[in-house]
Amino acid sequence: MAEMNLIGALNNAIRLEMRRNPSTVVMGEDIAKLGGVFRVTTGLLDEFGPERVIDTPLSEGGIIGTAIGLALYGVRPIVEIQFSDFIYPGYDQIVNELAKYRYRSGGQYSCPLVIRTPSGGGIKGGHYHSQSPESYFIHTPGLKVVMPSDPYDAKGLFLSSVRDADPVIFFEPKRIYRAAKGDVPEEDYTIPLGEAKVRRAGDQVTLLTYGAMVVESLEAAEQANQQGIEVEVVDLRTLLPLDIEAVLSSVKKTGRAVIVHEAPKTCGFGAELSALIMEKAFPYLEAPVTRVTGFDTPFPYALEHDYLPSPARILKGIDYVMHY
Amino acid sequence: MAEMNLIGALNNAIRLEMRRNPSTVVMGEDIAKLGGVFRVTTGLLDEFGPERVIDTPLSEGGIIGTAIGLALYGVRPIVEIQFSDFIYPGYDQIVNELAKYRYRSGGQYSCPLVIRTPSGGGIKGGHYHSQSPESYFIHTPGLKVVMPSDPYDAKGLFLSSVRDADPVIFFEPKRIYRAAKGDVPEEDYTIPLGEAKVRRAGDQVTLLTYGAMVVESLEAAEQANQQGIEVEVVDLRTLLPLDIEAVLSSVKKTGRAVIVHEAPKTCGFGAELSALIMEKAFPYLEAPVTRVTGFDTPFPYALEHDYLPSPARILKGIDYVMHY
Amino acid sequence: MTVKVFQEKDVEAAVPFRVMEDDGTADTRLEPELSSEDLHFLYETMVLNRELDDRLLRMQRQGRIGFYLTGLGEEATHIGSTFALEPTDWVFPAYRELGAALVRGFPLVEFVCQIFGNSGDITKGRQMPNHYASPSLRISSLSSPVGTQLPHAAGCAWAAKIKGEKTVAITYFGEGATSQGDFHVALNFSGVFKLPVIFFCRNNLWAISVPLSRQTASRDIAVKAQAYGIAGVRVDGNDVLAVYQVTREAARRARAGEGATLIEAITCRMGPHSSSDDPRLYREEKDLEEWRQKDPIARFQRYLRWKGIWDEAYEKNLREKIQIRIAEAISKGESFPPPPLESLFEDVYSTVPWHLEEQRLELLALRKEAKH
Amino acid sequence: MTVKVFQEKDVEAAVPFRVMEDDGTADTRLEPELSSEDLHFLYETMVLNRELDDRLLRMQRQGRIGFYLTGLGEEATHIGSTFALEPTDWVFPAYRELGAALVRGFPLVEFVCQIFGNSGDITKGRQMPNHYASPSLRISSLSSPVGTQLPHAAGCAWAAKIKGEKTVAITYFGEGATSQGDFHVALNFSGVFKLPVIFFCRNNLWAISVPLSRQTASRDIAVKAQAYGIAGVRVDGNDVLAVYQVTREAARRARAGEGATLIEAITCRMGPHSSSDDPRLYREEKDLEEWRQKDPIARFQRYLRWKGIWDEAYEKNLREKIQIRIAEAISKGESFPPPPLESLFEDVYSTVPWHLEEQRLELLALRKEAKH
Ligand SMILES: Cc1ncc(C[n+]2csc(CCOP(=O)(O)OP(=O)(O)O)c2C)c(N)n1
Ligand SMILES: Cc1ncc(C[n+]2csc(CCOP(=O)(O)OP(=O)(O)O)c2C)c(N)n1
Ligand SMILES: [Mg+2]
Ligand SMILES: [Mg+2]
Repeated sequence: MAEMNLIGALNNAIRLEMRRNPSTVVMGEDIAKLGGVFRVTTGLLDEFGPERVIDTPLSEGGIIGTAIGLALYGVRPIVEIQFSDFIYPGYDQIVNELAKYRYRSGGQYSCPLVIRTPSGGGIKGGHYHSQSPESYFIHTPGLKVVMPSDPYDAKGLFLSSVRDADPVIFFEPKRIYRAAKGDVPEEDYTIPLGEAKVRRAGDQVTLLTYGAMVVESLEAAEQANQQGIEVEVVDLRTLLPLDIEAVLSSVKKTGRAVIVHEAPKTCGFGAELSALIMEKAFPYLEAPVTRVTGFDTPFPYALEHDYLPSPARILKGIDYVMHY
Repeated sequence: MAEMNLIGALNNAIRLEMRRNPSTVVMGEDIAKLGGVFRVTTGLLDEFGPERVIDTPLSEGGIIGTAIGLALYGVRPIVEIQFSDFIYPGYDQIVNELAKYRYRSGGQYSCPLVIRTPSGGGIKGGHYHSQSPESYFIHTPGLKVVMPSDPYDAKGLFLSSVRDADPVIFFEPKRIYRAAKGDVPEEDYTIPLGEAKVRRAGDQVTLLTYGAMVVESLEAAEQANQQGIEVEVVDLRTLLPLDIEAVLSSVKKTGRAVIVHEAPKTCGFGAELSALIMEKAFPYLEAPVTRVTGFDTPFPYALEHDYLPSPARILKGIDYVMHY
Repeated sequence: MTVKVFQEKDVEAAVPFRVMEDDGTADTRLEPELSSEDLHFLYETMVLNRELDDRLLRMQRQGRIGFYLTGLGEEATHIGSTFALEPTDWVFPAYRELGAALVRGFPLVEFVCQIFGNSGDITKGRQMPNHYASPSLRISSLSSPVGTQLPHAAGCAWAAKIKGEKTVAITYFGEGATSQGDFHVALNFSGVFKLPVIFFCRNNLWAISVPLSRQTASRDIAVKAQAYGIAGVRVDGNDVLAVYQVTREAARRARAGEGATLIEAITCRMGPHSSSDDPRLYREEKDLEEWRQKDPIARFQRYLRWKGIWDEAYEKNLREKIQIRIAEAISKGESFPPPPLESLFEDVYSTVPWHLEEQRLELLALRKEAKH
Repeated sequence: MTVKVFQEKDVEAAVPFRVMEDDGTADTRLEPELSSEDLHFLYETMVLNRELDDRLLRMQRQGRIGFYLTGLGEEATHIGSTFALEPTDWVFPAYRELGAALVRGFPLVEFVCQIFGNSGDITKGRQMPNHYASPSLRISSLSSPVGTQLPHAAGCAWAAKIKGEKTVAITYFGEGATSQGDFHVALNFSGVFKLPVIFFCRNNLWAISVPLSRQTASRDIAVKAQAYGIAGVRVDGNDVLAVYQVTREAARRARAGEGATLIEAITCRMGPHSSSDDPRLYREEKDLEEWRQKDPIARFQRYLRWKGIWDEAYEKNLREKIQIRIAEAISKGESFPPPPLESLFEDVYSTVPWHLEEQRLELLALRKEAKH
């Protein structure tokens, strides 16, 4: 066991997998010599050499497009997209190619690979270093979507993702890259995709969240607790496939749910969660499921902390469902 | 008044606008000499010449990217993307540039333009001539999203879209391009964006739908009527901004809602509608809001009619909310 | 002021490489070393491709199949080039290169089943006609979006390089595809990483209704190789032997670690873009007249005759055999039932997640009810 | 077999155009016709750019601003080129060309307010530092994604052409941007439609940590023009007069209907990529030594001295004036309060739709409560 932050845990996980599986390569912009702009791939070039740790041209379409070809022929690419805001030049390759390759070939081909990409706000990054585009990918059949919120999970989920038979979009909440710290075993372990984790138990309100918003939600739960409200915080961890049982069992217990995410509200993942709860737990609901999310604006620079869900805004949501 | 199909109504609308506003240009692949693969732009080259009716290179990124530049400097592009499945090479230009240009410049710039694109299934087009990507765009602040379901609306909504101050993604339900027929005035008229239309009145169940699914929903409503169930069919027409009043007033009246769309269920627009109804009409609900949608698979070829919502599947949904 | 401005004229216009004259004679110094069997195989594959296209397009016209795309007039491009490769080399086609699959021995019945999208289709009826896949033949899964296969081919070649194999990847596309960003990024990665990949552009002059002049203002397609530091070559796309030769050379370079090649094969799309297209709306019959004289099959036939390995009897026999093969494949292929309903939910992921399982059960229940 | 394969060697390597020698002397036949005022303006703008960058980067190091990007060592590229254009010509910058805005007279206070993202920022604090916009100066709204402005510039130039104006558009970008699909499609459209646009590539050898050799295997950047049938030219990017000359020529060609030009200005990014970057992790100080000798400001200063229009007194006076201007701009710019909360919801659309109005009210209510 060692204390690691998210960056360290991910670095450790990638390193372990590259040692274990000689078919893995790491590719992306500035990931080799620099070790990534967030240093997640630090030291890999030295250990694994330039054939396996590859600085690419500045082209997300090229990175993702060639990664598909690499995966088709048995290389396992670990792709870094420097910021998830820059994933869109590769969007066609993701939604029309990567996501559909297995299906369209009748299961004869597959493109297992991981696209790691920092997402979310909170670092004063403005429009283009803060977006939370997970909903675009969750709406795209054929992809799995993961977002850890602490170092232990990050490592275990990454190792599952990189060994999964399907393509995984692995979002890393950059806001807590360094802030999230915890004990992480040095050795290999995996956390299965599709399993949520109850971060805090409670029986009056369920908070459904993921990524950096887990931290804000726990803070809000703590404050609610001071007011005598027992909040359960469910960290979804894998967004697709969703751990529907964990969601439902919590909501059926509490009868009240607040969903928290950074992405814009309209057609965000919160909408899906709300609809699912409606469909599967309607008779249990004491109050309408409520969303506390980023606003339906582009991500702002100066006012980012007003844009992002804060404990205060989450508390408002809790308050609303409690006093409905 | 003349009887027109959707194609004719759109052709007529584009023509009127090009006559009215000399700053408009039509651009896209195969739209000039061929008049578009669905013939929506037939005859425009002859009337307006090659400077205003422009066959472009085969590049959606180039089309949308240059259209932004054209719009910035006062030309009003009417862009055709041949199939909405092919819009993704221009996705970065849409979500990172077009949608954010006004906001990021503090309202100093704007890029008013329309991207017309046929969408949806039902023509045996397989993965790449059948997708319904509206949810991706609804989730992107800065864009308006429209989808008509009949010729009269198509013309009126198109003329509003092309005169709107904001960029509009205008989806055309290709499945009913020729099948949808109706009387359309030859002269200029507009239908405001953001107004839904009740296609059939009823007080027991609300069907919320748009595009080609309006036809299937009306058919299902008709069948329900035979069983003595009065279904109200609301054609949303503009998906963003949504006509929330129309949605709520119908649902508050009926207490039961079924949402019908072709796009995959997870994170589709139905999720947003369901969540909104939960949030704003919870006490009125007699049953959970139910979604009848495309499945969470890539769009198939052979089994497309099993994939698409059919009157039978919609009826099941109606039945479910009636007997909840 | 003397500013050095590059312009098209700086690169000498390249005359497309050719081996055969129009009359079927050839410059013996340029001829490839191919046996009579090889030459016959090439010829027979071209004829098979033509006959199959012809037959299936007619079936589409009769309403028996939903859609079809032919390679009419372009058979020499993909057949000559695939034949120049090893069977272990990868092929990433667009949608017009049926002949490449035929060179590899793609079973006709399987092809027909794919066209019908029925349960005999190894890809489970998931895609439109002409969008097959064959891992056993190292043919990728075809996709409709123009140009997307180019980065895949580059990546696949990269994988071969990483594995230390001598495998090469070839990808086919039309000149329209050169306008896409994917063309650029694929060639660029191939240059930077010196990948063993061959970019084979069938410059057939049309992208549906849009002529070459609307795709690029460059002097030709091959010159674009300069932008990536890779080799570029022009070839007469209606000369199957010339195509064979330039592809062999590109493959040799690739295997020798000399990197990628962009091949521009000049030809003409003689048929409609697809069964949905009506070329009369945008081009004149007379535009094709000249090209009809250059038909790649007729030209190759004259060559074979000149070589003394073609006569009427051979031709008659060949055509008959092919007709029978096609008829058998169609009748067999047509006989398969549609794919089973539950197959809709397979292969989205390696295993079926709960939400798809739920949707599967819902649909099966509905089907069951409908039966009652 | 003689297959004509194009390779890099086919195009003669182009020596970058230059006007000034390192010692400040110049070939008088190549010198532009510029008045002393013009030359002083160029010099003063370069110095202002350098000083402002220097000052703001230091402020970032002190934690007074969140982020900053400099153009250190590249001032000649964007200042020389923008100066060669008319004020009505459009400029589509990347993020490193502050000097271009200074040539246009962008008010320092407005720039500082943008850096602070406060209520004095005409773009309402919406974007990160260095991402300004100025319709009145015909400067586009800057964007972070690399390369996205290239198609906009092409489209804007297209609009000018459609309107029958003689307006030209210029766009700036680094050599890293040439790897993007957007580079390709923008140059391609410009070639096909002969658009009056100038693609100005600052080849500063680095894209954050990635060297030029990882962006392209082509002989140089300018040769890429061949792929699009447009003109390509190489210029010494540290020679402001040479940059001016090639840009003037490109603008002349554009206005004369001769189409687009790709300019490759060879220079070096002397500073960190941005305030978030630490170049010691990927390049050696000694790599820069040679470039330090070529500093564009020092070189231009030697030229001015050679022309007899520079002396120490002028320099001292200039530096003082600039320091005062900068200090004033910063103190004024810093004094603005943050943008008002409700501005968060403006300008998403031309008017505020119901759902944003609802979100606005929600946030304002929360803020109000928090105050109590
Ligand atoms: C990304 C994308 N845009 C548009 C289309 C529609 N489309 C199909 S084929 C085609 C023309 C292709 O021309 P070319 O690349 O020259 O190939 P050819 O058909 O001539 O073999 C177009 C525009 C598509 N399939 N994909
Ligand atoms: C699409 C995209 N991918 C990645 C980035 C992150 N990034 C910002 S600047 C940069 C390097 C740009 O290099 P270059 O184009 O040479 O310009 P320079 O910074 O050298 O002026 C990168 C990778 C980005 N902004 N946009
Ligand atoms: Mg073509
Ligand atoms: Mg650079």
